[in-house]
Amino acid sequence: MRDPLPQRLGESRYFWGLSRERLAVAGGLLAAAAAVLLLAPIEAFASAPQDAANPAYREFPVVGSRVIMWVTAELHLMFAAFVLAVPMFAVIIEIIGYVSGDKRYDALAYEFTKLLSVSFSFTASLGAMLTFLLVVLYPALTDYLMSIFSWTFFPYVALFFLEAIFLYSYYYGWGKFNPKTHIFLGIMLNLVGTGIMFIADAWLTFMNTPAGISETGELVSLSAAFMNPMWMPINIHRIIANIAFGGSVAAAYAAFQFLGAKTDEERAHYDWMGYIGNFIAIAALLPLPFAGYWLGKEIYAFSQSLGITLMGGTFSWLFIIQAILIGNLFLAANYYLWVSMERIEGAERFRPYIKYLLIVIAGCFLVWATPHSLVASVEEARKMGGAHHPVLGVLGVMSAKNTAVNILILTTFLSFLLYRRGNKAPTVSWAKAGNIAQIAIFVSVVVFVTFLGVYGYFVEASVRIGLSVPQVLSVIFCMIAVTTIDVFMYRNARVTGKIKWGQMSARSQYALFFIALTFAWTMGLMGYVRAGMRQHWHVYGVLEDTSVDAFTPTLGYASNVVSITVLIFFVFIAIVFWLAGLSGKKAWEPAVKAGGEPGEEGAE
Amino acid sequence: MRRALSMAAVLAFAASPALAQEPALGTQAQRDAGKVLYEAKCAHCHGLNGDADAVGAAYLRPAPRDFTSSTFKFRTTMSGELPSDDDIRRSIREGMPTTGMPPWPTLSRADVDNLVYYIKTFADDFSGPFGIPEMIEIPKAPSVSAETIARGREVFVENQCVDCHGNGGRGSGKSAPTLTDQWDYHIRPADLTKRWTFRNGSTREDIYRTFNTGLDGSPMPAYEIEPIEDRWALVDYVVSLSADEPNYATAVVATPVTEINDAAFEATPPSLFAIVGQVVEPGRAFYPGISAIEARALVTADQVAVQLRWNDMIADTRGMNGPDLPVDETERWIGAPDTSGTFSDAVAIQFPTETPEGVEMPYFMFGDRKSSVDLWFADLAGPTGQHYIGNGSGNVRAGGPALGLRAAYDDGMWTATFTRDRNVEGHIGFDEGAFVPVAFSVWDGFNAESGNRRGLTSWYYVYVDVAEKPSPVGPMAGYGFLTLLLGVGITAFMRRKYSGA
Amino acid sequence: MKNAVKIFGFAILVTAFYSYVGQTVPQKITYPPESATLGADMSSAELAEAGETIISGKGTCLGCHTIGSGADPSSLRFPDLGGIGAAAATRVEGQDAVTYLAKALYEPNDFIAEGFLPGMPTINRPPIGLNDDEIKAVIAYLQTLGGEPTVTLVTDLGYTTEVSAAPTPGATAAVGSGLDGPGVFQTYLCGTCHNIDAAGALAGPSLYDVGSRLSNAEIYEAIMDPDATIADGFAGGVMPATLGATGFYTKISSEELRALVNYLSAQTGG
Amino acid sequence: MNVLVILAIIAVMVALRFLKPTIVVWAIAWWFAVFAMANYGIDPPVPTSVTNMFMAIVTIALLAYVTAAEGRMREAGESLVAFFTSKKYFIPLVIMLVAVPLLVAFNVYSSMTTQPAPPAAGRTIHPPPPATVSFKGRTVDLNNDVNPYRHLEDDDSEAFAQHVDNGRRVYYENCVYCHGDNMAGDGHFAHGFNPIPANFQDPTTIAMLQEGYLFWRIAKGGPGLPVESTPWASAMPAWELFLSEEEIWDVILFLYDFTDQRPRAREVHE
Repeated sequence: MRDPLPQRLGESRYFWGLSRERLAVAGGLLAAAAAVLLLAPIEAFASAPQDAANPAYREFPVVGSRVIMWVTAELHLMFAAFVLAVPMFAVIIEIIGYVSGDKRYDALAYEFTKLLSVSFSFTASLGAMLTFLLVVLYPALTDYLMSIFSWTFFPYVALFFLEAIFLYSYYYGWGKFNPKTHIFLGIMLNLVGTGIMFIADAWLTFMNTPAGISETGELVSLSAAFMNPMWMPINIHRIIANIAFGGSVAAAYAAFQFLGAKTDEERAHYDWMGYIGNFIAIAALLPLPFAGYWLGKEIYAFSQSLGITLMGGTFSWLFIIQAILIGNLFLAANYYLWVSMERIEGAERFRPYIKYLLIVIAGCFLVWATPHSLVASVEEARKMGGAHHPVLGVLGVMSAKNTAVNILILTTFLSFLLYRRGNKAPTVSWAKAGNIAQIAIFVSVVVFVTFLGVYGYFVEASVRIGLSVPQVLSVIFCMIAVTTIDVFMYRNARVTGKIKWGQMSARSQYALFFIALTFAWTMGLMGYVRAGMRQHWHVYGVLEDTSVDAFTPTLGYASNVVSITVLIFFVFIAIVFWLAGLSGKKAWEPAVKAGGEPGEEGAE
Repeated sequence: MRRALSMAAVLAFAASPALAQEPALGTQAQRDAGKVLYEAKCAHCHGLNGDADAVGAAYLRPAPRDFTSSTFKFRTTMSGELPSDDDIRRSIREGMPTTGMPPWPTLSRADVDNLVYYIKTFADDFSGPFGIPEMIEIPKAPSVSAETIARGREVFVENQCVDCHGNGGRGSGKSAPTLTDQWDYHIRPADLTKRWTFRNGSTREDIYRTFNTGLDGSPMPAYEIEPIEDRWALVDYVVSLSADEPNYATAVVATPVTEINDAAFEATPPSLFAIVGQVVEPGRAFYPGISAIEARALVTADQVAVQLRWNDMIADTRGMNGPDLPVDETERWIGAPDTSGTFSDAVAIQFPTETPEGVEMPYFMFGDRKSSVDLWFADLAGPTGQHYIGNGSGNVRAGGPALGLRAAYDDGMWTATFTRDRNVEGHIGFDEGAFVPVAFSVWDGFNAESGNRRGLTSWYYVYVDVAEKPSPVGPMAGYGFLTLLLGVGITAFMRRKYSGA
Repeated sequence: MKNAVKIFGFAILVTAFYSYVGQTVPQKITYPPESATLGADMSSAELAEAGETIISGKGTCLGCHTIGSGADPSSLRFPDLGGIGAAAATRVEGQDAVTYLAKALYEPNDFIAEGFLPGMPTINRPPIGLNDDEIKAVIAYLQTLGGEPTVTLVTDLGYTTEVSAAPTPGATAAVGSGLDGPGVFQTYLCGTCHNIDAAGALAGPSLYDVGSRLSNAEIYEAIMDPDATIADGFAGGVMPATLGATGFYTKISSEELRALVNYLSAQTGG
Repeated sequence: MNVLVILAIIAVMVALRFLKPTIVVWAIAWWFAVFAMANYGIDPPVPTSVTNMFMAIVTIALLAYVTAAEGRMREAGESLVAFFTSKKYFIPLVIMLVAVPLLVAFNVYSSMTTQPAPPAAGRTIHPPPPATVSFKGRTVDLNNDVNPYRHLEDDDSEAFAQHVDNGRRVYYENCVYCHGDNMAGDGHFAHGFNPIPANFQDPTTIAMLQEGYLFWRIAKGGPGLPVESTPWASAMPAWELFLSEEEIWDVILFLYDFTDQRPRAREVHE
């Protein structure tokens, strides 16, 4: 029953003694072929008449079916996220390099892409393993999903081939094609990758919010099943999260290289790369909570039960863990920026502000992590007069959390702004007025956001949920407006000091690892809640989970599984880094030291 | 001193609105605003016309105030007078504990004013010549001392307070069972050992006001005790009878002893639990006669004993009682005292029959079909305890291990002590260090409580204390020493490494 | 290499920290609802408990039957189930209680208790569609009414319901638009309680002449709000409870309803 | 809020500013300031579980601050070294070396001698409702069934007022004992129960929920709570035993009407 092929793919002995390029091509094609080979029998299996003797479940030895599926799916997802995200910013950086004519960007994009090909093989292998496990361990569920989605597998496979073609031509074609053709290849790579994700998203969102089926679960409308209520929110959420995650892993790669670097030039280059990767990660992190709210809202609209399971039931504690994770992310990102200011001459003048930024961040962090219903002993509860604390209870609800997140975002943005100005002084005549305008925008948006947060306590729930929209819009407005002013104000700015790339402490690089680990852990946790909120359903409300794993495990147990998954992922990714490092060392040009810091334009 | 006090009183009088000669009735706009608020928040109980003829009135005891009666209990005015505006304000703002009238802290000052003006339209007296009531003086309170409390006790006896409130102040005086209010409802004298239940407030000023003005409509008259120091002495005595707030517990500690006797019980601290009416099964919708119960517990090597104490106005030892007696569903409220001797007082302790697994417990009302409870039941008309097994309030049957019972009534207080073997096959055991879920029920026979018509608690715990506790000295010294070692180690390391610097 | 070890150690530290955070929140396992977990290792008593839920829930038995109502049997339309656990063994010569109850559920119209009319739906068929395990739970519960349960999930009742090809457990009738009136009538098992081609009343009044008695609007109301007007001699509450329990109101589409009303209004007797 | 404590904390921090202490002292001072604020500044005190989490966050933040700049790192390191090696700090060092072990010993003592607390469980206050509940044999779809009388608010205000009135009667007959006259969860018997009855005036209770959720909680009560809401100490009765469906929907209308709140609206997909 067990097909050895996909397992063999993961074994490393195949890698010895082969050139990396050939290996990568072979791996990618093999994976694609394996996927097709595996899908065909599934098709046959699905159309075979139902036999009562066919078990609905098979048990995986030792760890059990659930855990092996869980870990495999999560690893697949993490690699896929990385593979989908890296081309996005690789292409963008390449375009910047092309437009600006600065070779460094091109080299950076190439460096990012180097991480890609091996990761792609890993992704495909894990995907094959996932499919394989699904067929073997959950035949009834697989059958059912096949009965709904069989037709979507063909475009999926087709896109998969295209992805392989575009990816390898993009990677190997570096410097060999006309730049415009090459960029076109990169864009196509992204489009195809996104398409793959969209199709796969439909399968899994269908399990949460099934649509387009009859009472009895038969397919009525494939398009409705495909575009089920959660599909688009998940797509958007994932695209953004992938970029954030990809950026953080790329930054971790740079940090890894930085710590092992032998020369100052190397250090300077990898310092810069880590900065860019982190910048991408944090920039993508900022809109993520908003996408998350949209997702949650759609789930609530689909079913109150599902919505309350997600936000109000046992999983409400999961969001406290999530708050700690995201709070840590913001804190670490700010920390990295503050440490980074050390290498900018002239940034000392902003150092006194850091403590105020820290106080605001810590305050928002505290608010965000305050649970609504508290764990309290009977005496404590009696003093509070219930499970809700009269003072803290106010901080436990959505209005407070939304406000805290928005201010957290603004503070992080402010940190970046200060970093950016570190070694510059504006030369335009209206600099003072510009500064005042920026401060005015900041203050008024903070006041507005806080006002809406407080106002939220006095209106009914549906209005309150609606209030998050103006909050978000005002924050986005603030960021755009302030950035616009900033760009014009610092045009032709006087450079007051150098950026000493490479003069970074090891601490800052560990902050980058910390961010990557936290991102991966957050993804794992969110994957758990997305699957876990179905509770004892495979397909919510349609196909019941009657296996031994039908119960929802504790958060502690889930945390352990996520931790192990994250560690496995980083071992795998370490292999990817190592393989990527095997290629020649001359893939980049030494950073040019004159003129403003690189990466800034990449940011905007 | 006296002079200063009366000066202050005169000044206060001069400043009071009573001298304005016109009753304050508010503007039409204020009264209209008050009407809107009244109809939204108050009319459910006090009636659209202020006559307490409303949907809520039928279910609340004491009944909501009838504003048209011109009779008000809580005043700062002379007996028989109307209340001042401030009195009405205070009643609204602070509510009345253990009644249906909650405090309304969220209403603004203007809202309350408007309400007062509107409420005053229900009775013509407010706008007539009686609309300006004569206020009593509340002088500044002198300080408390053991002497004033002792003097207070004398005043308490001299003024026949014991007739109603009882010798121990537990509301068990000899005339207590016969008392009725102006509308012929039975009324109980306040239990002075539970100050937090005073409807007119529990501060010294509140108590002073209560017996100086009397509670109109109730049998509580106004007292004019001279000299004024004696009034405050009486207040001090009443205050000395109880704490400000009930110290409700969540667990009873069963103390290990070698022998179960009264002295051992007296040596253990009691745990107080609030008793509330049964609100679930038929027979609900009544107000229990008992408001709290006090528990102590002891264990010996082979016995467990639980002692319960509660205040009861009168010991009903005629008639009979039982946890399984059928209840007449239609009867909602005993309007007149039931002294026919149909039902005796009774009490029950409830444990799960088997130690619950995890957090799942039997339903707190005599268990459920799935998990049963043990009821240690005492019909206080008889000398023995009975053991019942409950599988739900409608499914209680006698049976189970033998129980020992001692019960006595003294000065308004029942004391009942149950004993059982510590380990009985098939019934819950009392292992060292265990938290055993426990709940209590108490029946007041005077209040016609029987079967499901009873006062009860939800689940609490009996903690069986460990007989031989390990001495903390060893671990304390160990951990302390380890920490010290660590500190010294760090210091030595730092000094060695950096002493040159 | 030294860096790699350090970084790996750092990674373990960070993940361990998050694992720890995960342990500090309340740890709760959420189990699927009881009805979904009929396990082979359940005792008869546990099974009976599950059965009680099924009887009032999915089984919709209490829409028609009563348990220990104490009413005069002749005033009841359906047998009272009080004491059935004891009575079941004595109903048919040579059949023990379990066999009798199983037969009564799988082939309900085979043996009709004296004084009652046939009309009980076959319980393992749509719209109720209990599965075999659930039926065993129901039998265990019925046994407790006057007796001790003996059935467990391993008991062989001599009946098996073929698992339908539809993927849903306990599949219900195929519902889709495009059904004609008689089709709707059949699909929703109206015939279980109502005669359509003869005058005799079953559980509910005969509908063979309903078209001449009621207008379209009245028929519509009689379906959607059955208790608004109750035919003489019939009990209120039965039809809304039955239809509600089978999910009729949530499943029926407006086209189907229109078809049904048209079909019924065409029944003018004769 | 305990204003005196807060003022004292602020005063100490301001005073510290004039002493110009080192970064380490600042960090420790901040840590204790937040600790004192959480434990004594807020009334009622913050539960231990939350204080622990707060302090963890504050610790991380302070560490981040100290290590974020090379200068501060150096300063912190130097002052630590000075504390351990300099003669100037000899006496404080000795005090610390003695005080910390004493504190540890005291902790051991108090943890060994205090009575253990009864088992506490983090209850889930708003457990997710099931998709459907069975009410007297009828299935109520909590997700899709709306309050059948809610529409009267717009369509027929007189009929709506009648339903609210009926709800008022139901409330006073059944609910007022616990939930109180003002619906603030402070009724006559409220003090005797744990958890205390729900406070409907609180904007985080009924205003956050759809009416189906209230229907579920009222109909099924404490006994119908799912496992994750254990321990089932809730004294809320299962009102389906006493009330009709209409009465439950009516009392829901009254709850919202009295508290001037509106049920959470069903959101429609765009």
